[in-house]
Amino acid sequence: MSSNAKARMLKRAAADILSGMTVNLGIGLPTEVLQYVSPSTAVCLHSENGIAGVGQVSAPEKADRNLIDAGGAYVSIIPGTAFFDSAVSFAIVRSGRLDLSLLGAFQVASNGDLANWKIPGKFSPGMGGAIELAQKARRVGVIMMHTDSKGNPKILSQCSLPLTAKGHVNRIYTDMAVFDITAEGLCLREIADGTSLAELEALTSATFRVPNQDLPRF
Amino acid sequence: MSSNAKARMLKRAAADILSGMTVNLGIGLPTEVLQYVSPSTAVCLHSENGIAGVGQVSAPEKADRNLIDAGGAYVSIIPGTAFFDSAVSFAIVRSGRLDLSLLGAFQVASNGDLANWKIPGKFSPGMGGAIELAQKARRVGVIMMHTDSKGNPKILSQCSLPLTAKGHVNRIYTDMAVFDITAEGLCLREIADGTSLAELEALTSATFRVPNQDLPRF
Amino acid sequence: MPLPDKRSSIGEAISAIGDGASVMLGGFGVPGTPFCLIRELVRQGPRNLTVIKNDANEARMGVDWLLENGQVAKLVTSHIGLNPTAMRLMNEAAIEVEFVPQGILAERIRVAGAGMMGFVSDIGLGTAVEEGKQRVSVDGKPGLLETALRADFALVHANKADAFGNLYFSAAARNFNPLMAMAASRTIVEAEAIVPFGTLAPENVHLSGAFVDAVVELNELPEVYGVVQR
Amino acid sequence: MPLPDKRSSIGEAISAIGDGASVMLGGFGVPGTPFCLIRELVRQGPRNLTVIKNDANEARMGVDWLLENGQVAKLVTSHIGLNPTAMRLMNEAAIEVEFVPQGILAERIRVAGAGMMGFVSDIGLGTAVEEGKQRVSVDGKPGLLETALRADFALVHANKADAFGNLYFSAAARNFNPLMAMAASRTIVEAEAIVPFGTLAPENVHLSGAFVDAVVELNELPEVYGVVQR
Repeated sequence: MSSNAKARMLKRAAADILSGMTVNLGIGLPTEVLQYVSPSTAVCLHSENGIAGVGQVSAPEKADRNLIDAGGAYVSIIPGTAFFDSAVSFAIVRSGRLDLSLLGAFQVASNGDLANWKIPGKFSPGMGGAIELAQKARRVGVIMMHTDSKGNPKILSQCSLPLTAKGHVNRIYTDMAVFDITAEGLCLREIADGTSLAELEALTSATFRVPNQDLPRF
Repeated sequence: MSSNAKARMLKRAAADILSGMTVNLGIGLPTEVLQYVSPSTAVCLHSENGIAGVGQVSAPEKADRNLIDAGGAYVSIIPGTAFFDSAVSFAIVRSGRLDLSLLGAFQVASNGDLANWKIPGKFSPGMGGAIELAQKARRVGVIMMHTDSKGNPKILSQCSLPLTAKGHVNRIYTDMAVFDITAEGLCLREIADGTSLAELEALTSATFRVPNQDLPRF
Repeated sequence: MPLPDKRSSIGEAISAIGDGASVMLGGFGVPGTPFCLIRELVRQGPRNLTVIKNDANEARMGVDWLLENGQVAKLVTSHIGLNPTAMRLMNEAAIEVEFVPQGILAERIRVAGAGMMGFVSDIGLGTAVEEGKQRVSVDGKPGLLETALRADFALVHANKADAFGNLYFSAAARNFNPLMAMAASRTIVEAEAIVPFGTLAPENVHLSGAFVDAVVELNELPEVYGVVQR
Repeated sequence: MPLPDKRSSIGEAISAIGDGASVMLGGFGVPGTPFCLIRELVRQGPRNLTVIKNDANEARMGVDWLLENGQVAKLVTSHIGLNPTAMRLMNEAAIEVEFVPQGILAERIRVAGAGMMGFVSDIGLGTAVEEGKQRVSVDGKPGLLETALRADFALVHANKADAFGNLYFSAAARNFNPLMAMAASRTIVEAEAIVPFGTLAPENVHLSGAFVDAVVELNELPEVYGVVQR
């Protein structure tokens, strides 16, 4: 993935973060989306370890030993930050107060199934807060490279890995395309500059609908 | 009930409030017990509406409009008072952090059943917090006049009124006697000065064990 | 990145409440009761409401205004002994009253706010409280299923708020307010003061604005908020 | 009437923990982890412990000391990815690991602390999380019974405490600490400072001392509490 394609993917995902939202960004690519959100957008960032209104990542010399986000990064406060315990933090998640949860993925299926926490026999550190984030946010977005490090598709007709949540993903952002998961199945919404429909079909292991009109590029 | 007998009952109940305890005192007689607890006794008073470390009743001109106890009396804080929400308040009750709950009663049965919240057709304002206080404190004490306003016994072999809690009362303080409810049933522990055993038996509608040794007087 | 601004006028905030809505009201006695929001609810007049509140206040106060104005179809509460109107309407079957033990009421609301479906407890086993409730055993011990209690709206009184809806409560005025704020589809707060962002220390925010939808500032506190003279 | 005084030495407080005990440890990463209490637990050496903690810390920190010292039989946790020792011992079946979704872990602990038996939620329906759990329907919707998670002991880190055990937590060091303090038969607190009664404003107490059994003051903070250099 060229850094250019990655940047465009991050920027495209950032465009769906709107003023008024409360948002949780997963570790990795989802967190990187933040740098593409306009500073004037009025958003409340939530972190599972008990913060609403997460501020910028702190410079090491300014880090507060008691102030990390759920990914372990030292962060700062903003005017209006609030701290609370882990039960309240997940009350925010489960009661539907997250307008958007952006997550990474190993696999996403065309029915909205998500697998992002376990590879049996290889990787099983525990699910952390992923299950609740994937099941209970009002909108669940997945942001990931279109293929894995070996070039294999990550968008499938069915997940083979243990599920994080069943049927809750609404939108997928990759370096090649934006898809929505709808009642009619996987629908292509936008396609990356320089990517052809044929390439996309070759690297996507699920059928998807292609709209009749011109596809927006990003 | 002479004010003297009432004072002795209150004083006797106060003697069971020991340093180190967290205690909830119900409205009426239970709250009056407080004036007989030594000021040096280290006790945490709990109030259902979200206070641990309830202070003295406030003089009207010093009342804080936001600081009442569960009975609606304006109270004050002490060094170390804490406020919390109603869910936390009852977490204290249900999780067994109340060493003692003192309650009033319409009826108590020799098996520890308590009726203090409803008289069908006459009085049904709702149970408030009584059910949880009566069921979950480590020790549940009832303090009441030995007979009702018509002179009828309030200690019965079985309650006829709807129960507040089933089998949780440990001790009964009246103006005539102190009883424990034990695995062997109702046991007389102490008898008021000037009360005879015959009087007590006549005004108690349940059989009770009388210890062989001399009964302490209070 | 600023936080969203949720300030609203009282009229606009309350206008979302229509006939038949379920409405949670914070407060335990006077402290924490959102009298100004309730008064606006009386002024706008939606009917057939289900009101969820610890108590029914007293005569000529809060819930009593709604009862006297005939807006209440059902009251879910733990104790109404200080309100003769509520007792009378209940006895006349003019309103339905569902009594819930106080801590169970608090927890049913909290469980809703935490996005759960219900909880299991042994409170009330062997009493009339168990009537009509599903039995669920946990590790072989009998319990009762208590269902989550949600509402369309929560009306909440705070001492201080910021524009995002971070809340701070005074003394015993906290009671049901933060729980209800979590448990409603739309949470409307009246605050004695809206303070600038950052005035509330992040550790001392009692309820995150993530749960709040509208914040109304009270310009003055009517007498009903004061010490009750008996 | 003064409040009870629960101050204790660290050795005496931890000496109550014997072989086979279940022990909750506060903290999410470094913030809120009671490192000094854990170090004393290592020094005193009870074995066959069930440890309940959000995560397993990192190498040479907190939970890792207990694992390296062979004191842990079972770990109930949401994520251990930053601790290679924990991953290795799990893969060798030298310790049992029960993974619980983070918010379900928090809530199972809270529900225990609130004196309930369990709760019903739909989290994990259709995933491996539902394996072995009792199904309970609420209003016709399928749910899973999550049982209350109690422990014999909770070890908690607070920024400030008074002698009664009223606690104040810093920033994100709150996390599981107040929940665990509520859910154990005996709750032991280490505080960076024990402050005089009345120093903590009653509104700003994060956890009432009613839940606390022993308070230990830390004289100095070892380096492990500091910012992690990566």
